[in-house]
Amino acid sequence: MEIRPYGDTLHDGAVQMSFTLPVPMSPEAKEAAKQLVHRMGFQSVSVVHMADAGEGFSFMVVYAKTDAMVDFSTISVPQVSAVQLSFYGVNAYIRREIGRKVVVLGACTGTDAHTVGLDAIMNMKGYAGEYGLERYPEMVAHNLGSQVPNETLISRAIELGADALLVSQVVTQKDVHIPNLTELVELVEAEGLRDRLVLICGGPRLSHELAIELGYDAGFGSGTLPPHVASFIVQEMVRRGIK
Amino acid sequence: MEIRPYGDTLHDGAVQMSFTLPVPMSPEAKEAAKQLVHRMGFQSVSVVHMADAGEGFSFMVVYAKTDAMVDFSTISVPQVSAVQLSFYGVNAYIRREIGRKVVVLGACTGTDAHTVGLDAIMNMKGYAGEYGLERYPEMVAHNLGSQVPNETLISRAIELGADALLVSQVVTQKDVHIPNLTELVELVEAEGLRDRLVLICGGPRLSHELAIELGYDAGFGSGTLPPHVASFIVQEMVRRGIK
Amino acid sequence: MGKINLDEKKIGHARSAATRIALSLQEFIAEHTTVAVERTVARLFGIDGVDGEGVPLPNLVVEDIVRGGGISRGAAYYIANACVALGATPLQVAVQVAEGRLALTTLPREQQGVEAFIAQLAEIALQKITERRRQREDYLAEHGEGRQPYLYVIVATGNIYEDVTQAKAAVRAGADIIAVIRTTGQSLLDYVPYGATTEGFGGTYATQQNFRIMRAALDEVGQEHKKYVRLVNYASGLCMPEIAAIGALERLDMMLNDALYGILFRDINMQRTLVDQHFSRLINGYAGIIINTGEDNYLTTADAYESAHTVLASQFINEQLAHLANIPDEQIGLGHAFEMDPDIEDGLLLEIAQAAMARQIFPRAPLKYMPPTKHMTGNIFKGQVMNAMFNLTSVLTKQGIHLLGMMTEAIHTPFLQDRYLALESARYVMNTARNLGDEIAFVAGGKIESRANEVLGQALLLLQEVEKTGLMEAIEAGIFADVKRGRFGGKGLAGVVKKAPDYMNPFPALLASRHLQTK
Amino acid sequence: MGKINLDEKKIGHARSAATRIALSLQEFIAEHTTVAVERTVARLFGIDGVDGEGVPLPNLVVEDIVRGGGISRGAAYYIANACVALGATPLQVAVQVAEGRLALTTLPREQQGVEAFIAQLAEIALQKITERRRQREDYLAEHGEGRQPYLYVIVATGNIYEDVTQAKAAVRAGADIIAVIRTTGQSLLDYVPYGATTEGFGGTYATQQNFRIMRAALDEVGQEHKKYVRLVNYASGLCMPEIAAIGALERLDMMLNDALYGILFRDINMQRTLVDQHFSRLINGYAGIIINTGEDNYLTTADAYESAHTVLASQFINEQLAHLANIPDEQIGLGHAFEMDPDIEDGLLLEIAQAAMARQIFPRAPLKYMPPTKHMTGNIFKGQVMNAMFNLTSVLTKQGIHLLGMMTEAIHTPFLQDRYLALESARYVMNTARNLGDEIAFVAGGKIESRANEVLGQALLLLQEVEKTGLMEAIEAGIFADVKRGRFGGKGLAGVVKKAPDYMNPFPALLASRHLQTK
Ligand code: B12
Ligand code: B12
Ligand SMILES: Cc1ncc(COP(=O)(O)O)c(C=O)c1O
Ligand SMILES: Cc1ncc(COP(=O)(O)O)c(C=O)c1O
Repeated sequence: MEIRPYGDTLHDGAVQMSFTLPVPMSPEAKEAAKQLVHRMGFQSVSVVHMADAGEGFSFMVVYAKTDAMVDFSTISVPQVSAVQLSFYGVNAYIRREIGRKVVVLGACTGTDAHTVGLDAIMNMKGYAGEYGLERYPEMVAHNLGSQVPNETLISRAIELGADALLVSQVVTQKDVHIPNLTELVELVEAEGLRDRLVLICGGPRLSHELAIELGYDAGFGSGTLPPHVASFIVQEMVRRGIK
Repeated sequence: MEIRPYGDTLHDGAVQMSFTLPVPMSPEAKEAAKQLVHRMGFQSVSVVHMADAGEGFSFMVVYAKTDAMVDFSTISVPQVSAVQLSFYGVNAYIRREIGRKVVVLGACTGTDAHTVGLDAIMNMKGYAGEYGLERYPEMVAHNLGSQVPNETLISRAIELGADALLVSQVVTQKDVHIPNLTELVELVEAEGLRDRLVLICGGPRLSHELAIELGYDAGFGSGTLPPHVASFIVQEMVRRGIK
Repeated sequence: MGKINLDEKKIGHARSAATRIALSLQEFIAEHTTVAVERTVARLFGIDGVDGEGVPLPNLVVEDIVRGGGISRGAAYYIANACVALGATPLQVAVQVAEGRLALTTLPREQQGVEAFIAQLAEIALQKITERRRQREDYLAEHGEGRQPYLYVIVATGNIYEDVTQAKAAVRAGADIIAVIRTTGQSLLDYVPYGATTEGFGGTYATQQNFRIMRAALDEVGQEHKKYVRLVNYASGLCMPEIAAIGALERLDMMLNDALYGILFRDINMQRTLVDQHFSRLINGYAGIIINTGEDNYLTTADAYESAHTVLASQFINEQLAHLANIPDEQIGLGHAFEMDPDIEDGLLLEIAQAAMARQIFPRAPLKYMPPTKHMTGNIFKGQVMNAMFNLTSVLTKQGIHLLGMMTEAIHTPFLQDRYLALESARYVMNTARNLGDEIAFVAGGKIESRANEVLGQALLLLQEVEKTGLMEAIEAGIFADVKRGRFGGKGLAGVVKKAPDYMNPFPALLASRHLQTK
Repeated sequence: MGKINLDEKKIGHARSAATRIALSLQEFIAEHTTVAVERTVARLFGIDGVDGEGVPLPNLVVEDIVRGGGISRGAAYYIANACVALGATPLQVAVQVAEGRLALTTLPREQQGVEAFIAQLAEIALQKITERRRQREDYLAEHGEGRQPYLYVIVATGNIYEDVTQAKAAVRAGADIIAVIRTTGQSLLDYVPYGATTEGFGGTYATQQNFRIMRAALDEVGQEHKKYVRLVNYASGLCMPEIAAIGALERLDMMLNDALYGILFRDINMQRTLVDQHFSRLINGYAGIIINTGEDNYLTTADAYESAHTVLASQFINEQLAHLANIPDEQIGLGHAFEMDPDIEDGLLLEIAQAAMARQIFPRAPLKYMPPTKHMTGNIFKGQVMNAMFNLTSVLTKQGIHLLGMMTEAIHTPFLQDRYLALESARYVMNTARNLGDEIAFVAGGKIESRANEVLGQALLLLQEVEKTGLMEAIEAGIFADVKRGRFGGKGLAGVVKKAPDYMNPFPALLASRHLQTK
């Protein structure tokens, strides 16, 4: 099934756009905006608003129609492969399949100080009505908080016998999270811990796809709830025979 | 000079977009949005928001970076070629160069009932601090109002000995204005009046470029003021020797 | 609320001036009928359908009577007369007329039983309308009236099926009311198009079939969401009463109904449309349909600051004209709008003053509040904020019918996403400020109160002037919307007919005398 | 305004509890210094620059003194001592230390004239600061103070030159205040980076050179637009007083200055940063720099409804701590924020209550009001509306320093167009609602008033509790922002030093005793 954006008629391809051009507001700037959007492959390009954004910049609002289509039937999204269990389900699963407490370590690494997301997953009080991992009777959850260097996280993981590492990265400006996340995987591998650890990262601009690409077992984005993460950890442990 | 959209770094190509897809909200819909924007030639595509817009539609907000550039030095915009005169300037010009009153007829043609734009140009009281053409002592301006059939406009033009016709078209949905504007030119030509008339159209979605394409002498869009129009009329008359 | 300290005496004077204006107009109206009124009678008698060329049967029937010189006696008489004479139904009679086999005015007159037959046909018509009204009341009893301000959005794709998709999506996003905008130019047609239509410009044809399709769709999605979704269309125009009748038969819930709109913005002849309006309002009132008046439009051609009082004056007149058509306050959706120049310092205070004043002067009317339109530009991001201020003002001053502003107002009729975003924004603002109106008071003698009293005072002066000259004369002088219209200008004058002494139309008396109970 | 009927007695009690809390903390502060304080003294004595490895000279000097075991006597003494001994300037001394040619603690002590020399160096430093302050006052005299709420936007490209472009564009679009956000992590550096920088993440390094570059750019664009554009940077962090000093020398106008922010959100040791804070505030106060406190941040980790009173309690404490650092009310930009869950019914009423209450309790403070951030999502169109409600609340309740919300808050640090659109929207809202605050009153005993009194009551109880336990203990118990921090945990504890009886620092006494006149 080929699909295309929809404004008020099926397949009309209607798209709203806005951007700034590094030239002063002028009829030429407007025309440049139009041509630019044409070059992106749009039709019926209409620059509906132009404003002087100051300092030799002009701001444009554009409506246009794209010819681009995607075949929706071919879309497949790599998804975290775990049966979705509840709080009770996860704990029962651990008792049944693992038979000991699962040790989980979380941290906002590098210079990241955004703990709210990780806390939402880990803290007792939980998030959006779901208890956090600290509340799971069959888990031992340690939240190391913010700005934790990768080295510290690993040494603490060894010390506490962690089964899973939960890494949060919220600041993604200029892709600052990529080298930091990569470094952790490299360090884990260098320590020979990769096989024994479930490696998870999360944050609003992260996706499962990116996580896999960087060598993690799973990645969680906006809207994640604690049981999503817990379900994955325990099933991944069993799948990989981490006992 | 090659230019490209600007977010926070020169040539970063940052563009904001939003559109609706005719598929229900789902991870696949989000992925489809991403792929679609990739197909439009964007990089670093980030679907920052997805919402259920109801009835099997999903709404997307996207930020992405385009590689497209335009060479700003090659941009040229067809522009109304007239020296910009003031109210006083126009009247003096008429007295000096034409030596008789210039007769102007305006109408919102077809089914268009949006008179505000045309009134802004023609009415006594004017618009944004500029007198309308009815106030110009050297002009005789007739505003026929709304929903005027092209035939009526032409017969009144003959009757009143018009030098210029001002046609307003505000409703442009499904390009309804194009056949209507085209018809007027054809009728004017059929009547053999084309040489004796300055033909002008205007409206918020019209451009000078489009007007020329449709066979008009000039087109005026948003933000037009009465003296812009008056300046063009009188200079065009002199250029073409309409006396 | 009732928080602004308004000069109650002035309100009283203004209302009585408006009553006298309406009454004096009513004299003229009572003496006239129009081709549209007569076509409406034909429709109510069950005449529907089109001939081979697509001309509606009601038009053919009325044209036949006009041709035969009988129109001043009214279509009701000739149709019933033919039925009695031929032992046929009105529809059968109409088909014969359409096929050129019958000229109604040529049949023998003054037969026995015609009057009784007319009464019978009228009764059947009113029963159908009553039944629709009952259906609505049942739905409302089931789901409740819903909370005001009602969120009202338009669909305007030109294609009724695409409209249905968009309307359902809107309801799922929180819309309470769906209006199907008419195609540009329909109001100038002197007939009502027929059947399901898919080709309109900037709107979709108002046809009985289209009404039916949308009604069914909204009932369906409403059931799912456990609410009654109100449907709106437009009566104003050359077919005012006919569309009112169709709306009554297809259970519309609100109709834009304002002769002044047609006069000023569509250049429809004032005599014609004022007569049409009265009959259309009688039908709307009886059907339990809320009328929406068009004062908001004045502020698109006139300045909202300078002309605020013309809106109020017109509301007073429209209220009284509606009362004369037996419409209760609860069905009078008086229009006004948030159209102040966004660059005015304290513009929001002026808007609040106007909206709160209207709320207070017309306490039971479900005020129809229009968003900023004129000052909207292609800057959708600023437009979104202007609409937010409008949403806030509406919930603050407890408006009834809240038309959602679209950030793309200056660009195109709404895309699905425009409507979605508008609804989301309105839901947010109205929820976060839900009871703000009850929690603040306007400072006595302050800017808001002074402005409201200023506007009231100017409106009173204007009404007193109109009372002196008469409404038609005032329109000729251009007091509303900065537009002047002549009494004998505009479209549709030819369709105005002075009633003969033996003129007959069963409906006005029936519609006006029986007042349906809302449960 | 003063419109909410607040319990004045409770306000009085709360303020005196806060005074006692501040005073008891002050005892601890008075006994300690830190490496950052001593580096600040070095900077004020004119020591600036870096060695071959990029290590700042103030760090090398203080490390040298620490190494020599002399830090409890204070850097002032050792630097001046060396100057007198070597007949050199502080900078020359520092260069020698940097080159490893000199160990300050090894020079002969107790020389004649050291104290006088210290006094002289201090005098020179204060003169420089005074001169900057005078410059600001001249500008303000020329262009006026401007109208509150001041529109405050951030630039955060990471590159100071790109920041300049964006800042100038923002001023042209109506910004009154420009804040250059620091690169992520800078607050944990125990030194101040040097020179012009072009590589930061989510912000730009705070360096003296960067301050200078931006200051010049804003003066330039300000002249063009005939206004004084205020410049902001951050003092909080491990270099709190150093950056305050640099800010004073480069004519910054406001500084984020709050030890609690560093403790709670940066895990900086509380002893360290509370001591640093006091000295930094003395400098800010003297320089005429408005401090901005960070209570708004609490609502990013704690719930805005539940924890509203912690914001107020913290404001009371911050006010008193600022007074102890000789900062007049007019320079105390207490922070708070519009962070209520947008889905709460009547959330706007709660926000108005909180903002109006703060305005009333701290009538002369230029309150710093933060926009919604936590509940902002990728839905920029809804975000734009949430920001509009915030803008409205701000102008309604007469806030002082208004941080503009960006519709892209949840996505990226602002693009040029985000800032442009935010400014446009704020200008519109604040203009259209300019005097609304004076035109409405809150209903007595209503939701707004009750909420304000509820929050005040809770804040008083909390302050009384904190007074009992002490502030540091309260932080250990996690009363602010739902975050617990230990007295001996966090970064920078090693840099805390108990003052020796012969500790010497000329600045506190001078800064606190002389109060510059604003014209
Ligand atoms: C709160 C906040 C702060 C607080 C943080 C307090 C704290 N202790 O966390 C304070 C004020 C300290 C702060 C500071 C800064 N912030 Co900040 N901040 C935010 C804000 C407003 C909200 C973040 C938040 O709490 N979201 C709510 C949580 C619940 O959502 P979440 O993080 O997405 O988490 C969910 C999922 O992503 C997932 N998840 C997240 N982590 C993990 C980890 C694992 C293992 C798993 C499984 C799942 C998971 O599950 C969570 C629950 O569903 C955002 C803007 C916004 N609205 O998003 C900016 C934002 C994140 N901050 C930003 C920046 C730049 C900064 C600063 C550098 C400068 C500044 N602009 O102030 C500083 C320095 C911080 C640093 N070095 O890290 C930028 C980042 C830009 C980018 N894309 O890189 C943002 C987007 C704001 C902006 N537009 O500039 N910030
Ligand atoms: C006011 C208004 C009305 C009023 C018109 C009153 C009147 N007597 O003019 C009323 C209420 C009657 C009305 C009705 C309808 N309208 Co209307 N209306 C508007 C509105 C809000 C403002 C238009 C306006 O007055 N602008 C101010 C003037 C000064 O600007 P302007 O027209 O651009 O004129 C300037 C220039 O363009 C130029 N110019 C214009 N004409 C000419 C002519 C010449 C010769 C020259 C030289 C220059 C020139 O100079 C002017 C001064 O600078 C717009 C939305 C918007 N904000 O733009 C919708 C809008 C134009 N309407 C629209 C529609 C669809 C309708 C309706 C069909 C249904 C409906 N949605 O209500 C009906 C039917 C009207 C019809 N058949 O024409 C659509 C059109 C969509 C499209 N692109 O096709 C719009 C965009 C709204 C929308 N988003 O749906 N409308
Ligand atoms: C009262 C009233 N009637 C009718 C209309 C629309 O009529 P038309 O379909 O003629 O554009 C409006 C438009 O806003 C209106 O306000
Ligand atoms: C009081 C205060 N200080 C400092 C900062 C920022 O500090 P950093 O540069 O450490 O992120 C903030 C951030 O909002 C703050 O509120």
